[in-house]
Amino acid sequence: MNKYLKEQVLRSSGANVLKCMRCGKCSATCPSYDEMEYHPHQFVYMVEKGDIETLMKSESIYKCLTCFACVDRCPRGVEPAKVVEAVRLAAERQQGGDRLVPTDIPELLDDELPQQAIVTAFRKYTK
Amino acid sequence: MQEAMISKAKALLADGTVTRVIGWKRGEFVYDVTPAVFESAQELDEGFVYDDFTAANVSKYLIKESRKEGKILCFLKPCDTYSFNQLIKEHRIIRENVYIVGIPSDGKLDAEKIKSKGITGILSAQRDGDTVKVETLYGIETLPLADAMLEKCLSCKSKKHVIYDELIGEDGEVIDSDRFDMVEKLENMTAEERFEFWRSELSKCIRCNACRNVCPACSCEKCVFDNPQSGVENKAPADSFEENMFHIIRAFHVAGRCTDCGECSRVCPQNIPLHLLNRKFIKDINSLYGEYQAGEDTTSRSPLTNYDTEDCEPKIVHERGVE
Amino acid sequence: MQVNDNKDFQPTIVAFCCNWCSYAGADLSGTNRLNYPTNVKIIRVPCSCRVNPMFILRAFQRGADGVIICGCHPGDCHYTSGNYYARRRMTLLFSMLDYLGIERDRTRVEWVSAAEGQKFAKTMNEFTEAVRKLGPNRRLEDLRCRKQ
Amino acid sequence: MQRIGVFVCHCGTNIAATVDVKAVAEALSHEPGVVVSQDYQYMCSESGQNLVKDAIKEHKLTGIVICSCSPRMHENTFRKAAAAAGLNPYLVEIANVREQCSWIHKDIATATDKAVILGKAAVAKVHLNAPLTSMESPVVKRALVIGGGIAGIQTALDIAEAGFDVDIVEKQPTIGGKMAQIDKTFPTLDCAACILTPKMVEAAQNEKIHIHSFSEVTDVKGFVGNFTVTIKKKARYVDETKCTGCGLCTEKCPMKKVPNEFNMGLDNRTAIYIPFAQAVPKVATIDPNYCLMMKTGKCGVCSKMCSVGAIDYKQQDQLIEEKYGAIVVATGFNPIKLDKFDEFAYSHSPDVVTSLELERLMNAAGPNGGTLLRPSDKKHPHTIVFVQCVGSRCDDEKGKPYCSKICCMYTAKHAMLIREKYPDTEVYVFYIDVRTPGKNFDEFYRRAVEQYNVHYIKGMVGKVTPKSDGQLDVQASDLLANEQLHINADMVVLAAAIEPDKTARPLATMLTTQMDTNDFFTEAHPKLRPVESATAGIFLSGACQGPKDIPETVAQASAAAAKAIGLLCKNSITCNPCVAQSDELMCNGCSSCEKVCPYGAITYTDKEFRMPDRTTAIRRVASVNPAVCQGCGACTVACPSGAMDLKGFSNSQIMAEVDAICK
Repeated sequence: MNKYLKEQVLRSSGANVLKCMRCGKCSATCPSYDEMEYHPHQFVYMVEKGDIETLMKSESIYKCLTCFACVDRCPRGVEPAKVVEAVRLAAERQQGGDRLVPTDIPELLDDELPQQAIVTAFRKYTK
Repeated sequence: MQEAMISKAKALLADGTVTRVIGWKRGEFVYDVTPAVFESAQELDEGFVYDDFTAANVSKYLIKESRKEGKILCFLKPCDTYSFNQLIKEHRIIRENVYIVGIPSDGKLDAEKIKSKGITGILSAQRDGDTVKVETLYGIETLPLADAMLEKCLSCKSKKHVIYDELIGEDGEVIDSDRFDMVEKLENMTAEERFEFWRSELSKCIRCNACRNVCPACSCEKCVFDNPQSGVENKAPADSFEENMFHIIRAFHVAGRCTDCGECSRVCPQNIPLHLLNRKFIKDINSLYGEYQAGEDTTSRSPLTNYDTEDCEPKIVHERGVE
Repeated sequence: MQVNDNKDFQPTIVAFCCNWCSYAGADLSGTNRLNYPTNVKIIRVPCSCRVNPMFILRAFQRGADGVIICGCHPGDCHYTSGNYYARRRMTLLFSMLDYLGIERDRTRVEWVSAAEGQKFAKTMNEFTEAVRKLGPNRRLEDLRCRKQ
Repeated sequence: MQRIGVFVCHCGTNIAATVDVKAVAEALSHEPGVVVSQDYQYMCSESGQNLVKDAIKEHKLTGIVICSCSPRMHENTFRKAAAAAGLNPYLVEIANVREQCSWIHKDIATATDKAVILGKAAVAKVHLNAPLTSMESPVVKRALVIGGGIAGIQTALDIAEAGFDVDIVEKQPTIGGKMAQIDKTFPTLDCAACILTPKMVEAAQNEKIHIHSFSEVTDVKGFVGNFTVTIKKKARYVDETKCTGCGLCTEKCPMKKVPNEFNMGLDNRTAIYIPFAQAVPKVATIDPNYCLMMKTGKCGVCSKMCSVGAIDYKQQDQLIEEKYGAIVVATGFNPIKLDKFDEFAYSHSPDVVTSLELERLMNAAGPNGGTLLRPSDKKHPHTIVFVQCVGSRCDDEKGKPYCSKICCMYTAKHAMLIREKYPDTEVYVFYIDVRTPGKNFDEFYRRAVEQYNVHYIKGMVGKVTPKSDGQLDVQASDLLANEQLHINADMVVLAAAIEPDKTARPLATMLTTQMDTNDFFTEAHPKLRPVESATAGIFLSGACQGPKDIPETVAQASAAAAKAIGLLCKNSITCNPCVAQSDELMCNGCSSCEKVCPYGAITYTDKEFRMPDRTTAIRRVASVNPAVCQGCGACTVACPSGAMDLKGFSNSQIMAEVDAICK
């Protein structure tokens, strides 16, 4: 239980995890479900418990496509995608937490890859 | 304008549309123009006046006049039509017995204001663009229009007639006025300053009841302040509190019904800015319960006989503004 | 705002309580022996919408130092809508008193249900303390009515 | 000259321990008008009351003040005592020196001071008390039941049983409501029609019950014991008194493509129709939106076929006015519209149905004659997925915040019935929680799992996608296995939330009853008065008050009937005399009071007045109906002239109390 981290995640996400009634519709609707170690409903539950560090270490935070299907479908307006985003931000804000550094980029470039994807990824994977 | 009105009145009297006309006649001085009822073409020719000093709102007189035999013609300025409408809403005026001719108004002059500039012996006043030329016993004086116009006209809220049977001239529009500026200025003072301001103003009150008697909303059959049973009866001022009480209760009783016609301040012999009390209620109502203009129509519910389950709590007063 | 340091000042406080919720709430705080100051005197009215602004001004005139109006919570009015009207009236009246420079902490509206004995006592304690700090009501008092 | 008696109660030590009762009695004896001031151990005891009664007689008292416990406790006791001694009961005032003084204060000196002030306030008030007499208002011995579903039918039957006339107003052409559409009922699995239709027939045959079918309430006036209700009998273009319900017209009607609302639009009916075989009244109705005769003026087949000449294309809506003593609201519920839940493909695929549609699909009188077939291709479904909580327990924007209560049980029922009849069909139920409080309810659900092998999966369905092969891809999460599932289903059944009928809101306004934010009627007390509304004489029956299953609805229906009967049994009701009163001489006729009156107790009349100048004038003045007024006092403050005052809590009385407290 990390109180400080929990507060930070709750504040930056703006989500109220206490509204969750554990129906799992977020996970039911998630296109990245199989890629994820922890699923959207688990994010909500673990943030509520304050178990944030486990989530921050998990690859799951980078698997979320931010498609907002869970936000749209959640019957109670919990907004799980924002919770995932907030945990990812918490991870990236740590020292050396950037997922993508500029020097990685040349290697990733190929003719097929749209520039937009690089820009978006850079926005998403760095602090 | 006066000629057009007289001929309109004569025509309506002649074809039997109306039997009487409520208009204005000259008093002792040129600027004493008071409401009067005319019953014939001759009377109209002799006494009917409509000029830049004709500011009185005749709506309130129609409570009694509309209950008399026969139809009466009235001339209403835009601001007067709001009062008229409000009185219809309150079932005070019998609409069928009144024929309304809407007349335009681009503001009226305030003799008191002119006199306060040291101009005396007024014989007539001519408006000329942004200035007013005042002919006096001692010669001609010119002063800026703003220094001669009634306070209520300077912050006019509407040039639109909300009710009429016919119009003389073009109808105007609702104006985006700055009438709440002074209220806001007071709100931004400290409580101490506000108290001092109001104490100095209200302590001037001599309880002549002019504000009450002219107010179209204060049309009670019997005012609570005249009623020995009400427990607050007081006809003469005994001390500062009773002025507070009188003016607060008066403002509260007309809240949601006051059309902001400004007559209270116009007639106050002590020049107390009474309209600032009414405007405070109007401003609060607008900001807390949505824009509402009393007299705009004859059907809507006034804000104090209405509610919304989501209304703000009274503690909003304690939380906002300057302490 | 002036703060009164006189700890001995005993303000007179008039509480208008609606019969169905707040008066019962006051009774409950009695039943539960929850203390609040003797300064508070309760007047029973059928509904908060019965409270006429004249009563409040009258109280101040006669030397009350604070006036509090208690009613059912919005939506719970015994008469369905009374407290909604009271809410508008009191908001506007308090705003007007504030506009006239009367200390705003001398007036208050609180919704207290029949089950909220605790809240009633707490409210009265807080309100009395707030009024005590303000000191005697001088701005609205009628000097003829001042206590000897 | 007032002669007032003051009686200070010790309440054992409850008051006397912290308040010097003798000092209070002493202090109050000097108040103006007080002729006797006494204290006593227990004022409410018989000897205490006798003390009061004797003093009233001996001193010829004109008013009494009792310093005792809360008026909510013993006001009535002392009022009765005063009345017994010949003093008007409303000349009694209570100073609450126990709950609001002795019990909350510790210091004897200050508590005594406060008790004296409270006593003085009561004395000041009693000076101005006027004798009041309660009015008696007669009770019309007839009840109205709005809504003819199982709740309304049960209430009407019970009221009729007690010997009172009762009218049912039902907006559909037949009574029966939602229960008539249901196939089987939980937890007994008996058929709904088998238990409902006998009750419908009973209602039709009971001579005390009058059914206004295809009718609506359009106006309600009056008050408890004496309501005047306007009922609109909508034109059905068939003379009810002539039609025998033979059904020949419905067979011959050429317009056969009208969506059948009784079968949830799953099949068609004719333009002239009888909703279902056991309809009550069994009378045909013409749907003017589809009838060729009404639309084009060419057809008239039904008129030609009808041997009794019941068809009347020119029939008009008819307004009838009736008086009632009590009104029972039984407007029921509807499943919500699912347009906000596109993820379940309800609007894209005919194979996604609501539970109520499933009832019709499984019903012997339904579109498929009782064989469960997939709506799209009429094939036997092998996999059926049930989704729970669709629109229930949601954010306000998404759906309903409450639990619809009945879905868990009917889904278990559906699952069980399907597994029973078609053992080759796999049934999945996706649930968030299974809620089965109720007699034999959990056992029933367990049977679905244990005996019928229904697959209950904790988790929600996220998405339903129709596939090209005609099946539905159901994407869901299994929270316990922590995996995402994809199920190929033939049908998906959605347990749509239920909501109050749309007609309830305008009806509540007409009845001046309260509703909650979800448009369910609010009961007078959530625990102790569950079937009464806060408005006297209006009772609540069934799902209009909140989600309910059939047994609960019937129980509440009978309870509402009992309350209505209790009212109808009285010849008259006593009204609270503390009501508003208008001083006609001061009234402006401005309608401010009328606008704030929650009961519609204020009316205006034009009256002739002699004016001070000896002329007469006609003025519009308010008058209060004391039988309707409940005495809230909203009007008294709305009135600018102070013409409106409240008896028992008049302006002068309250101001006298204020003065006594502040001085």
